[in-house]
Amino acid sequence: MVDLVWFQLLSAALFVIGLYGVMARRSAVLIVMSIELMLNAVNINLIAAASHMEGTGSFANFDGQLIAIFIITVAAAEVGLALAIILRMFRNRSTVNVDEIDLMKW
Amino acid sequence: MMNDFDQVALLLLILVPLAGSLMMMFMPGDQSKESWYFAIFVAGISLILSLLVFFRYDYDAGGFQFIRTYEWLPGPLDINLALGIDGISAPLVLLNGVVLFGGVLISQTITHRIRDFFVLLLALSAGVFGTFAVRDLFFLFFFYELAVLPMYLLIGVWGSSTDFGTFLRTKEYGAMKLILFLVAGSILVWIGILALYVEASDNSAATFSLQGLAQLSESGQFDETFQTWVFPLFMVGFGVLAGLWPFHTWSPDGHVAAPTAVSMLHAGVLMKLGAYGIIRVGMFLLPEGAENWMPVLISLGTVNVLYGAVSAMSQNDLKYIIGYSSVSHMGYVLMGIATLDNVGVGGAVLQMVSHGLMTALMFLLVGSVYHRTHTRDITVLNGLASRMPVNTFFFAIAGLASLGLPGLSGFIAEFMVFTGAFRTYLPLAILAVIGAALTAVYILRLLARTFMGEADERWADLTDASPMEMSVGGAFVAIIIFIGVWPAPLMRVINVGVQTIPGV
Amino acid sequence: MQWAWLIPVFCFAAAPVIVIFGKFLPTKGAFLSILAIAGGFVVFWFVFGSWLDADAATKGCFTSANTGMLSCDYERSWFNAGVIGAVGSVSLHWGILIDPLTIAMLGLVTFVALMVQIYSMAYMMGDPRFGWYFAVHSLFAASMLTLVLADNFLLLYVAWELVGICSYLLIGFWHERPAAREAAKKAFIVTRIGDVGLLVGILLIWRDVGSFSMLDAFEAVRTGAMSEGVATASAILLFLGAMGKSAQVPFHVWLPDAMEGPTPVSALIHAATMVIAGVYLVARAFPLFEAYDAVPLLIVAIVGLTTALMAATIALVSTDLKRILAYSTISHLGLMMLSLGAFGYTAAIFHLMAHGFSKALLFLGAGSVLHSTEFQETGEMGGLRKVMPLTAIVFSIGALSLGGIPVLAGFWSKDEILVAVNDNRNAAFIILTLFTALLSALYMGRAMFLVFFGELKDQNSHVHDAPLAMAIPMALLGVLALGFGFITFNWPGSFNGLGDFVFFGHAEEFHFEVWLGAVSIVLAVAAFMFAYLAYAKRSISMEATRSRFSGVLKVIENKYYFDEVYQWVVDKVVLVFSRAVAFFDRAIVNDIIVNGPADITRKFGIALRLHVTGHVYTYTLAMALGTVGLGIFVWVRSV
Amino acid sequence: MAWFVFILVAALTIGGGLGVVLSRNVVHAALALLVSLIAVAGVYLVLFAEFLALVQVLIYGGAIIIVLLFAVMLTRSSDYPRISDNKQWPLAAVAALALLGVLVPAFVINNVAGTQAQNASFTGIGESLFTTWAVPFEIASLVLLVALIGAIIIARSGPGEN
Repeated sequence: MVDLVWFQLLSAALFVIGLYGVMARRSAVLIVMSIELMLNAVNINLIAAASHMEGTGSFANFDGQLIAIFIITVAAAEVGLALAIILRMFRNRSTVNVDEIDLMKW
Repeated sequence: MMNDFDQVALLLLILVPLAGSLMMMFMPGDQSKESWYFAIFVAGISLILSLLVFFRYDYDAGGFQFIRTYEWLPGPLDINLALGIDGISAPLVLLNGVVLFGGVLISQTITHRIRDFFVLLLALSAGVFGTFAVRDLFFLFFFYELAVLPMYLLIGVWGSSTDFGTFLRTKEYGAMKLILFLVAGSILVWIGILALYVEASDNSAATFSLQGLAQLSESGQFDETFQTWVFPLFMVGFGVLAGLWPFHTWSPDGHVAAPTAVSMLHAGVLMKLGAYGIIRVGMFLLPEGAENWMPVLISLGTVNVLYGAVSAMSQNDLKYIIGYSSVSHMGYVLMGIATLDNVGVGGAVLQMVSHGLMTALMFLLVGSVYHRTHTRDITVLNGLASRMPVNTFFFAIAGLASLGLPGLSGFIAEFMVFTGAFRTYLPLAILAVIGAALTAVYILRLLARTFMGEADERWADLTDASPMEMSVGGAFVAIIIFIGVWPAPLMRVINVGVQTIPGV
Repeated sequence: MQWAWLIPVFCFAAAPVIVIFGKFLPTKGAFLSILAIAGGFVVFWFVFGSWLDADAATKGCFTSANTGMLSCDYERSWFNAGVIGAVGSVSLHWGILIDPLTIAMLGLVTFVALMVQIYSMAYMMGDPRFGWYFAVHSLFAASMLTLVLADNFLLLYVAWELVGICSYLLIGFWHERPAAREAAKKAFIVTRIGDVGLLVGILLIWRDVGSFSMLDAFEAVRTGAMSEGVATASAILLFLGAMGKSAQVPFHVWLPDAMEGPTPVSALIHAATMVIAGVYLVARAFPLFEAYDAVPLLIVAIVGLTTALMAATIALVSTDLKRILAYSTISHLGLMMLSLGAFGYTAAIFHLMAHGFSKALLFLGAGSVLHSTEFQETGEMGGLRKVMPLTAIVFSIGALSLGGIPVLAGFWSKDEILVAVNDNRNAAFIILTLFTALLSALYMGRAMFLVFFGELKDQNSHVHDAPLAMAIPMALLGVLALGFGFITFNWPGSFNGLGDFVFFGHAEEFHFEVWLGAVSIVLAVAAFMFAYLAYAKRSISMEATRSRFSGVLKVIENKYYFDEVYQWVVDKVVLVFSRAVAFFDRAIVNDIIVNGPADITRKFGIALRLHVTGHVYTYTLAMALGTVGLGIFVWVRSV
Repeated sequence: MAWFVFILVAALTIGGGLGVVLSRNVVHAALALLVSLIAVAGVYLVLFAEFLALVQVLIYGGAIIIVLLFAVMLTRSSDYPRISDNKQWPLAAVAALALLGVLVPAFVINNVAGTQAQNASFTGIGESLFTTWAVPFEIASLVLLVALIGAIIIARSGPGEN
């Protein structure tokens, strides 16, 4: 069977890729996508850990999966809101590139 | 009836100005003169209170009197509003009463936002009364801050900026510098107070009350090394307010920017707060620390005297000259304190009172001159005597008192400081006597340049001092001459106060 | 005797009354001040009388061990610094000391002050600040009398300063004139520098003896309790104060400029009363000076001699009448100091009084001349005796007496000084003193002949003689200048000479050194003849003598460049130093030490602001780096 | 056999991720994301979390990718042919690798060897969802509701502006 550590490495890799995407991409939509990747990486790690625990007691490995479900719901809500904001941004500044949005500059 | 007055006297003394300033906040209108009349009323009461307190102080018994303790924070901190006056604070309370009343009376010339001006002025004087009348370290610091902070607004809003050609002194700069200096000073003091509290809490007798700490220090709770590093905190912390040499630059700049009444209170009373702090906290609680640091303080005091006198010699602005002369006179106070000698410290306290009166009078007159001529530059002002004889006479008396002419209060105080200093640090005392001679140079230069000589036509239409200024000035002159001729009533109280300082 | 303190109190009371109610009183209160000083004069006679019939038994009197004179001391406590009995506490007293020295001084001051005040009634008539003049006049008289009566050094110092302030006010009386303002300021500051020495001396004595009273100090010196170092140091310091007030050499610059004040002021203050305060101080503190091997007295003698010589030479060449008299005063003060330096205690006091009367007389005469001719330059005057006979006579009496012509007061006192110098000092002193006597006769004669003899210039033909109010004081002083000399002889009856009245240690018999007297008479008469020929008759042309000593003359004419040196010192050293300190204070202490940190914090704040770029990705990058840092930190801590 | 599946799925996930992050075209990035998410569902299968795999495919595959594509369409991102990274990308790469450098040793050092994955029954999940996790479940629904209302208000084109 596949050891837990591999899953953790996979999630780490995926998380780092997502992080790079958030930091490097110019378009806001792509940043949202990268955030999705990061969330999924966390999920992998969570579920891997949950399912590798011996099924002791009542909540054996259900909790891991349930939390993952909640993460997914939050992610969904987050994407909805993020894209609404991006639409608003696009409508006001007619651009989606993060470089050009710097009203909060010093 | 009178002994329960004693009970509540000091509390009243603090609350009357405080309540007055609070009530005034709700008075209608800004331009109306009512707020000025109300302020006179409040200042009058506090003057009467301070007079009663001073004259009911029984100098035979000595020690703390009018003792009253209001529990504030029991338990480990043991902070309570412990009121009490001894021989040193009684004359200073009287001084504050007199200077406050004089300051409020001559603030007739304040035009905009009269109400807020008096709110702050009364709050400031409540702070000063509080600092002198309290026996608890925490509240001493509390009122010390209350006395200092309104200065910022008073100078910042009602002050005046002057352009000296080569450099500009705006009132904001003056106010900001003053507050930053004083707050920095009070930080040091705060550290000192906490150090005291922590050191005292070793044997679970931690308290903020002065007498408690004094007993602890007698019983050897504060060892030598502790005292030696804590005393400079108080010396420098309070010294900043007392115009100690390297930290004095805020005082002349503060004076130049401040309106008349604020200058009177600032030089008249506020600088004494610093010196009083050194005595009350530094010398009472840390006698060995005081012992080791005294050579430093007395040399700084001498530098103060000479430095102030010399730099006053070449100033061209009236308020700068008086500002630097206060630095020089505060130098005498610091020297007096540093002599740790019965007569020297007594001289220091008397100098505080006499210098307070002198400088308040001088600022009052400079204020009236500035109000009429709108300039304080002595190269432009000359020959005012023919137009303003009363002002000139008062200014001459104040000037002569400050250069130590016998028969006026300045001489008695300086003489005692010299006597004390001669016994302890001879060479520095001789330097200080030379400093006194230097004072004569810049005072006479000032008198000859601005008041004597024939008036040029620009000052042809000057009116003499208004009846208000004349009465206040006259009162100050009378007190200065009275102390100069017969200082016994004041000295009796001061002697008893100085007697209680350990190590003197 | 105990009521002697009334004398100064009369005048102290008169001064404020005149200032406040002056406008409403007739003659603006002048009569009140004259009344006060006259009252003082009367009380003086009572004090003199009661002292005469007092003896060691009367209350408060004792024959003092130092001076040997009967002196009475009454004192009351003023205030005490420090609770009595506590360590280091000092109790300060008011007190008066009456002894022959005080009585002599009281007599001189009250009499001359009275004369001058009557004189100035006429002289100052019509001056806008007439009342203020008399107020300060009585304040001056009061403080001078307190100075003379004081029994402790503190009271002496208080009066000393008050006298200084009154002279400042009186010199600068016409403060519209810039010269008067400068002179007043100069006078006060120079005397103030001397006072520093006095105060330090007093405090040194107090430090050693523990009290300010003079009697304790003298007692300590006599019993040897006061160490030699302290005694000599404090004596020299006291002499420093005396030099300031009595215009001895380095401190004499203020007296000639003080002539800017009204002439009666110069008569009273700068001839008869204030300037002798220094001599009085040295006389009063004589036990201190002559204790151990009397080193201070030698200094006093040397300084006195140099002052006398130098001032006499300058008087010879100056042209302004009042300046001549001023320099002659300095010269005679030098002589008094010299005589004190030569243990001539009685001679000094005798010369002090004789000089006081004659110099006041000369100044009043000069005043009446100035009053009517409106200018002071001797060049303008000449032959005034025809139009001002009384002033001429009186002036010449004064001039002759100070010149040393026999029979007149000046001769006897100068002769006494010569005797004293001859007894106690070496030959050099005697020769120089005789030379100074010659010079003083010369310049006195020159002044007299230049003003009153020679032909009368037409522009001052209209000149009228002094009015009555000015004439009487001059006449009275003239009589005294004439007759005062004779009190040195021991008259039959109880009074046997001044030597028996005022002395130090033991009563001195009057003795006349024949050869010394003869030499001084010859010198004086020769000097007057020369002056007569040179200035009245113009037979000896002065230009020839001038050209021969041109080098020396130039130096003397510029008053040995003292003024220029002091001015240079003040301008270059003091003002530059104070400007430097003020600049240092503003530039360095203020702009660098105070504003420096403020600027640094401001710049630091600006730098910090740059990291806010507004771009989202910079913030995410920051977050990433933060996490990495945290990770490493946790990792490092955990390993 | 499990190893082989895991390797395949992991490769797909990483590839998809890189595709999202590096591709020049927005639409390609969206598709790459789809691939990656589906691969993650595969990973769940390897971990015997069938229910989650199902949920993953359903929500991510079905809903989120569609919304993203809508966003791409509405903001006309596709008009811009080449979207490049912002000027900070080298720094971003370094930071990402640094984080990797921190995470990997952390996992490798204290890994818990020798554990076996085992399945979890659907009934168990359902039962615990509505017993121990009932409150968070309700809150989750509330969160979703609020988010959607918010999204509608923000994205609604106000009167007269488009």
